[in-house]
Amino acid sequence: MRSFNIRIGGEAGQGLVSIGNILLEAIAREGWYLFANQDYESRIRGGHNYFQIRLADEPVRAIQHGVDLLVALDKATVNLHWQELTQSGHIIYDPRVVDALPEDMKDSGRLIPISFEKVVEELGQPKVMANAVAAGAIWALLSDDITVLQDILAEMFISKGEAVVEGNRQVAQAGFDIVRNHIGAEVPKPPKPTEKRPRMLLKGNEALPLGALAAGVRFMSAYPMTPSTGVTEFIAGHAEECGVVMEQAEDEISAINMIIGAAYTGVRAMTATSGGGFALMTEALGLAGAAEIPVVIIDAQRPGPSTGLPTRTEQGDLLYAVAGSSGDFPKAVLAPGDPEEAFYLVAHAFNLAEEYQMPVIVMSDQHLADSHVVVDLLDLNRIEHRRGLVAQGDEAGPDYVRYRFTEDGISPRLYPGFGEGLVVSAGDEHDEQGHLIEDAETRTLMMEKRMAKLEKAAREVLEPVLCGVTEDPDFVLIGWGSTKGAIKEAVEILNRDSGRVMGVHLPQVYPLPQNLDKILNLPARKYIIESNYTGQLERLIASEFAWKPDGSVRRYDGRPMDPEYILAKLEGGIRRGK
Amino acid sequence: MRSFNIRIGGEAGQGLVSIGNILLEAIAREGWYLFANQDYESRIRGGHNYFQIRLADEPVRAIQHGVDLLVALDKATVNLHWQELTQSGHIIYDPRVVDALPEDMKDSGRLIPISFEKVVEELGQPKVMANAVAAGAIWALLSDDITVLQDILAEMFISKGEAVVEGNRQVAQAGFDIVRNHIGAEVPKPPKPTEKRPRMLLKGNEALPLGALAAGVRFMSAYPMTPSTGVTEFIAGHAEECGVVMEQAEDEISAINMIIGAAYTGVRAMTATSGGGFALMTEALGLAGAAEIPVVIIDAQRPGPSTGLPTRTEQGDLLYAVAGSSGDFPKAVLAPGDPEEAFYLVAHAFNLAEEYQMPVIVMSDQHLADSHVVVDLLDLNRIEHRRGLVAQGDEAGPDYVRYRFTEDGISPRLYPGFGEGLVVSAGDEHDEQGHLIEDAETRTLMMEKRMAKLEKAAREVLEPVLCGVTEDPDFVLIGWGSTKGAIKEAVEILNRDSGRVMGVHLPQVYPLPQNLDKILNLPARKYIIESNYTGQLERLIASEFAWKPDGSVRRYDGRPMDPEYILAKLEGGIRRGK
Amino acid sequence: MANNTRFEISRETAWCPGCGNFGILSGLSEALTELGLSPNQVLFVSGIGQAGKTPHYIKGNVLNTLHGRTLPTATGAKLANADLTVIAIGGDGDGYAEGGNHFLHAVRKNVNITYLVHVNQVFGLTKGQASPTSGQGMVTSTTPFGVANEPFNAIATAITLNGSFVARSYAGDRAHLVKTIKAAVQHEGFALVEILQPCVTFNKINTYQFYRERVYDLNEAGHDPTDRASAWERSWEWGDRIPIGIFYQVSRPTLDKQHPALREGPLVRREFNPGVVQQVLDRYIVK
Amino acid sequence: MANNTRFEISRETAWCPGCGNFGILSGLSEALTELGLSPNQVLFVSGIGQAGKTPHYIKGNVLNTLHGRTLPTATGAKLANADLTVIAIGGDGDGYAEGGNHFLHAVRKNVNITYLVHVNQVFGLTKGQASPTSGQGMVTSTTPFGVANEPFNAIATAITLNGSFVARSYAGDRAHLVKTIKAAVQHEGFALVEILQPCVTFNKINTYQFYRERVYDLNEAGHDPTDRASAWERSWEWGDRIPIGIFYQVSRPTLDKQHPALREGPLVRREFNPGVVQQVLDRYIVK
Ligand SMILES: Cc1ncc(C[n+]2csc(CCOP(=O)(O)OP(=O)(O)O)c2C)c(N)n1
Ligand SMILES: Cc1ncc(C[n+]2csc(CCOP(=O)(O)OP(=O)(O)O)c2C)c(N)n1
Ligand code: SF4
Ligand code: SF4
Ligand SMILES: [Mg+2]
Ligand SMILES: [Mg+2]
Repeated sequence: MRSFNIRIGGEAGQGLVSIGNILLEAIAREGWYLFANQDYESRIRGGHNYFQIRLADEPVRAIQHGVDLLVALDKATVNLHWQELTQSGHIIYDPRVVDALPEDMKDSGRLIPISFEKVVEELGQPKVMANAVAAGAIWALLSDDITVLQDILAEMFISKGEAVVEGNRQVAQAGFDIVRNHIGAEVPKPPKPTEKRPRMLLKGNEALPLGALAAGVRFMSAYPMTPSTGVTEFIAGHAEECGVVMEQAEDEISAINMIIGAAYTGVRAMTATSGGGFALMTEALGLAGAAEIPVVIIDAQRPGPSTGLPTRTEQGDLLYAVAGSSGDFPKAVLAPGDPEEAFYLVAHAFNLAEEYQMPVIVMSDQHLADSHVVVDLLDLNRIEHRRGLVAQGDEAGPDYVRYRFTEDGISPRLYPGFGEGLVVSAGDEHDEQGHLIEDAETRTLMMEKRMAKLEKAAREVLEPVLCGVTEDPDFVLIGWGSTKGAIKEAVEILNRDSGRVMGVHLPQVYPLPQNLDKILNLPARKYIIESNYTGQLERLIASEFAWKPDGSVRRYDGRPMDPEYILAKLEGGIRRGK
Repeated sequence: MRSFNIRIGGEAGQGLVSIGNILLEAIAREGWYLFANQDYESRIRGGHNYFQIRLADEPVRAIQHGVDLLVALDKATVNLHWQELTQSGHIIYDPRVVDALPEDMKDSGRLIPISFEKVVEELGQPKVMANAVAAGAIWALLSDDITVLQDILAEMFISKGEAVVEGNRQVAQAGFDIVRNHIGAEVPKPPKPTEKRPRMLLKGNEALPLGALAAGVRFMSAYPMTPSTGVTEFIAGHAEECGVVMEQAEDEISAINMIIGAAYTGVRAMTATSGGGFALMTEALGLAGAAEIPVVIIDAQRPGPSTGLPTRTEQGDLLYAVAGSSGDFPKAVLAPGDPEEAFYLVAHAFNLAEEYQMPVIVMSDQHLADSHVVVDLLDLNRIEHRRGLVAQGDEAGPDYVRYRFTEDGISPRLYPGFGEGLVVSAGDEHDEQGHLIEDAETRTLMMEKRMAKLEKAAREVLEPVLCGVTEDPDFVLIGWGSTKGAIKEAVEILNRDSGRVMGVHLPQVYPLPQNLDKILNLPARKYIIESNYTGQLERLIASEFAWKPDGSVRRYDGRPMDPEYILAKLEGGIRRGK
Repeated sequence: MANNTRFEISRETAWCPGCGNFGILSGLSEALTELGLSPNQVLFVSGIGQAGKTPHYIKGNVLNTLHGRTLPTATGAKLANADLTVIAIGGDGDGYAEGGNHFLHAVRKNVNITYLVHVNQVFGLTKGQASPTSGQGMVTSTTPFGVANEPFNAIATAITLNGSFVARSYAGDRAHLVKTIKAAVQHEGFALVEILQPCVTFNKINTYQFYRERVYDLNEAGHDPTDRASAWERSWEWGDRIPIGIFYQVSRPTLDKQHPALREGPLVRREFNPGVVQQVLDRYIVK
Repeated sequence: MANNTRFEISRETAWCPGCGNFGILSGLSEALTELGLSPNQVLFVSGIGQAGKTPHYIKGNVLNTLHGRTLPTATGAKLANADLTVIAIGGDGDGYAEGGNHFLHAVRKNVNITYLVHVNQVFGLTKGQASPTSGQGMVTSTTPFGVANEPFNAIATAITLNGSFVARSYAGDRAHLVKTIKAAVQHEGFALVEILQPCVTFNKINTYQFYRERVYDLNEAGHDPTDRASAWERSWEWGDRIPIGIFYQVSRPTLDKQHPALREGPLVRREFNPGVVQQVLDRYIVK
């Protein structure tokens, strides 16, 4: 894979995201693959943020360290990032705001000054168009042809009238030309893939709610919390079109209880939150478990403990999600590794929830939520709607009992009002009818009924996703969630060096796949890679399989896992240890 | 050990607890040891409850199955319990309410009819005195001398005047005499211990708050929730005397945040709750972890999931307490096994909390909370007040920073207003000063600072408490919390059969003692005994030590663990398997 | 009353003999029967507490949830299936202590449900601790020095939040109770009915006799429930005379009217439309 | 103002240029300085949000807690150490959405603290979603069809709960702000000061200009803050004219007065008394 890494840095409010989005679209249309991530602070204006796009000639799912093009909208960008420039890396900077420049680059011809606002001013256009100048300038390093970019600007601004479109095109062209004049046409452009399949461009916080819409979600309630808010806003924005109710709750407790109320009546219902909000939901998680009400909860993790780093990433809620709420009850925890998987897993979560009548938690995190990728078309036809056991005919009649004892613990649901039967559900311990009990016998049976569902669910867990050398590997790297792409690329790099390394991604972390022990017992050195301090996946696997890995890579600085970080930490393990 | 088991059954509101308490006191004064537990429903009147007292000639810490004396205040008592009578067991029953009686006992002389209310009526006393009749009647099977009982009645009612005292004594005597006439004096009385040391009689929900008072707790806030309410009410009841503020909160979220506010200022502060309330506290648990504020939380477990069985017992919150809240942070989880240990461990919890500036959770449960025992005198002198590192002199001056980096991660606290320095605390990630940060470096350092405290705490964990055969055992039974007494007695019974069994009780379950592996690796068959479905201690140990036991006993019907239950479940394991 | 059997059930209750909840239970059955509803159209949602057990003793669909979470659960159910008549039931602790925030916001949202609050001025199920409605000075196990806080006046608060139906009734006045519950269920919007409920075990102050001597029908006394300021003023009357009846009623848009997705009927009846979702997905296809 | 330096700090803020929070920050510094307080006697407690960051930009002790939990934390701190001047600071989302229940009960409890609520009608930090005070019809990312709920009138609610000091001020009126904060801090009891705070980024409706044209001092206009009913009436004024000032003030016992343990001074200064505890323990000795 050959890739090219663009990092655009500036203050919040300077339009990083706008510039980034224009470029993402253009890059994707040109046929490249890409992975784009966002690094931002918990504030609305100022500070230092960046938007980073890595484009490649093959599908790419992770960030890289070296920067091929640094675009500086503020001073801090140059200071903070220039040392990460590759040998041939360029800096586009605004001389009006950037004063100090790296000495050793001064005469390299790789410093490209361009004052975006001045360009706009000179062309008599309004300041806001500076973003288009920047996009044009950047594009000059990617392609000889600015048409795609111009098309996108036209589409974006057509609703504002022809003049705005024309202005944007003009300033973009100017930016393009200035850079071209500076670097000349001979600067090598990143190679494009030969084949151009139909593809989609989207980020986690689009894929997750799209999965829910594809699953026919009908009701959502949530309280905003970074980095889950995008899911909530997406559903709200598509509520009318897709026939969904998104009700903003007064707090997370209300949100989860609202969806429990909705799900009880028979609709698919979900919420989305992050650590602190998830904490407030755990009491009701137990209610969903006890009363056997199917709900889907997206927990978009960010670094804790407590409020932590609200806009950064971590995988620190795993054990919390697994142990969440008092007592034992069936639940499932899924861990999509990229937007594509997120789409299918959210849809799967609704099936699991309804088939087993239990809560299902989907673990997202800031890195998954905010990162864009180019993927194959998401296929609606691959999504089944398995609504689980619902009482039919006589079953739904006056003798209906909600918690009928069955062999696999699954009792037919009835949607209240859909039959003559009455649907009595309770979070206290109850009998088959749903009424409160005190005796040990019914308690035991009801507990065993619920846990039988978990045992069944444990036999139908999503299989681990393997990559790299899957036959007789010497090394195995195991991860879950958003580290998937970084682990995969690390495996590829190692295998390029003629290593025999297998990567294992767990899309479902609870219950764990029962056949995971096959992998755990391979005669190979095994490492767990995850973004938290205490090694939560490691502890979870150990608790189930009484097993320890040979080593681990744990990141807890709030930044996303990346292949180079993994390789550096493994240095001496895999590379030397072999 | 020779013991005698009295079970008094009736409806809620019939005065079971009053009769029980009179007897407890009398039994203890007579020199016996005792263990008394309560079985009650989640309602105020009616239903079926019982109060059970096992008295013995040696210290006793568990319930037994066989009933030596069944006292029936309602019909249900006879029907539900008579089959548990021992060969020589008696039934005292009220013929006005109990109609059906066990056929095979009819002519045994072991059925003792006595209508408590009629006795009272005939003596021209008010109905409420029926309790004293019952107490007198029961006493007739325990002792030839009613003096102790009479003394207690006098002490209890002296505040109501001489007439009430006299009435109670009179009706108690009548109850005593009726039974005596029925059974004759030759019925063998349970043996008393020869030696009579100074002792205390108390239950978990007294020992826990007494431990807090002994630790100098100054502030408590809580929201009532069975089975923790007793702790709250106890502190409220002693607030004036002991100089404590107990503020009833509007909800559990408020309760824990209030104590965080109080603890921040420098007082020892605590709360008490149960599963659902604990759930609501987990967000703030993380705050206490992040902001390094010492608080003590008593989680009195009851069977979940969700509201479950509010008045019953279970050990289902262990993993929840350990994993509680998002992200990784230091905390400790203690698990007292009986009221005596509860007293010392709660005091210890405050020391741990302040020395490590972290939240400490004490796991109680309904069985521990509501069970009475006779123990050696609780010794206030054994309780140290280790307040942890507090800034002194210049340190507390204007340059004071709250989160100073130190080798062991412990930064000196300052109580706001106690020095010129300012105390800046935050639940967001912060720098040494306590102000909010975004950078990876400070994040990493601050995370490592906090976790260093946990690593230090892990080296100072409370040792496992061993019993039975501690050298080269063939079998090891491991437990935590309120199962301690039951496991100990099971071990004793097995060793009586010339078994070589060791019992292990873990007073601290998080962090686990690092040398636990010595026990785990003993060449013996190891079993984990706990009151939950999924084997939470087992999973916790496995997650730390990658270890599995040879078998386990798990109880999840809401009833307390007892020696006979353990033995029955182990049957074929220890007994036959040997 | 043969009429009443449609909602009556013969299950044994877990309440104390003489508890005010019995009056509420039978008044509720009667009101619903008189409204011509059938049990499978009605959903009772409750939290945890003595009042929260009510749904188990009446015929109907039941969702017995968590302490304090009665209102959001009921709101979710109603938004998902507006065909159901949703009746939320809870204690004063459930509704005003643990659930206080939901109370505030449910009133604001004006979701079309009925909310019955059994006001017994104590936490009954946990054995008599002070609740937000406890009178000042009341001594309980958690307030040994007497309740100090200002009692929570839910009627005044609901009026302040522009609650669209705000009423009070009394467990001991069957006719009034039935009448009030009927009006509440028929009201379009959030209908709060506080019911004064003697707790014979833990509340020795607010007894049947206490209320018998004090309650009067404020509507019969000429109060105009469309006058908000006067309703607010009236809500402070708590002494020798205690008003029951409808304090305030106003017509304002209900929550479901705000959601375009509900225009075509209950969500729970809505079929999945793959075409629409495909359309959304297609927007992410790279040109 | 040299005077002001006692509480001023030169730390860079994370707020947008022009944000109403700047005015509040400097008004607060000035008020505290004028009151003659020194920073180590003052404790600022805040939750999470843009408003919640305020304590980091002023000199004093700081307890920056969770979103919505400002009030219980401040209550606990004040009960433990009444020597501290406790100022709770939060956004309208923090205080009225996530923290709504604590708001209700803190007012009832009448704990002796000052509570500053920065009312910007949005969730600022999470990028502009509706808050409980958003005007009806306001379109945000989570309310694409416009806010439907009745806006939460905290002033009216606090008056209804018999809040002992209920005031409103405006970030753009420095003199009024300083005066109001000073009165609030001096008040014995729970003092609510709502501060109208333009959010220049997300709220295009309630701007500086909007307020400049509308606010007037209701005390200057002759309002009597001891008249509760008139205060409640006045709190509904929100249109061409928006009142600022003290709506309601009443003297009632503060929370700390209810706890006998506080009679001898702050808890945090109280020494451990083993004799008393031994006395309690001794009651459990078997005779
Ligand atoms: C989260 C949580 N906190 C506390 C409890 C314990 N609890 C059960 S009922 C109750 C109070 C009941 O009072 P109220 O709501 O007034 O109902 P009542 O019994 O008086 O009818 C409490 C505190 C609980 N079940 N869940
Ligand atoms: C439990 C929890 N839920 C949600 C959030 C996310 N969050 C942070 S600030 C905020 C709202 C801020 O609004 P407001 O309190 O009005 O403060 P403002 O930023 O407007 O000053 C939210 C929802 C959180 N931090 N914690
Ligand atoms: S305790 Fe009170 S509220 Fe509960 S059932 Fe008994 S009388 Fe009714
Ligand atoms: S987003 Fe609004 S409230 Fe937040 S700092 Fe900017 S202007 Fe102020
Ligand atoms: Mg009540
Ligand atoms: Mg706000």
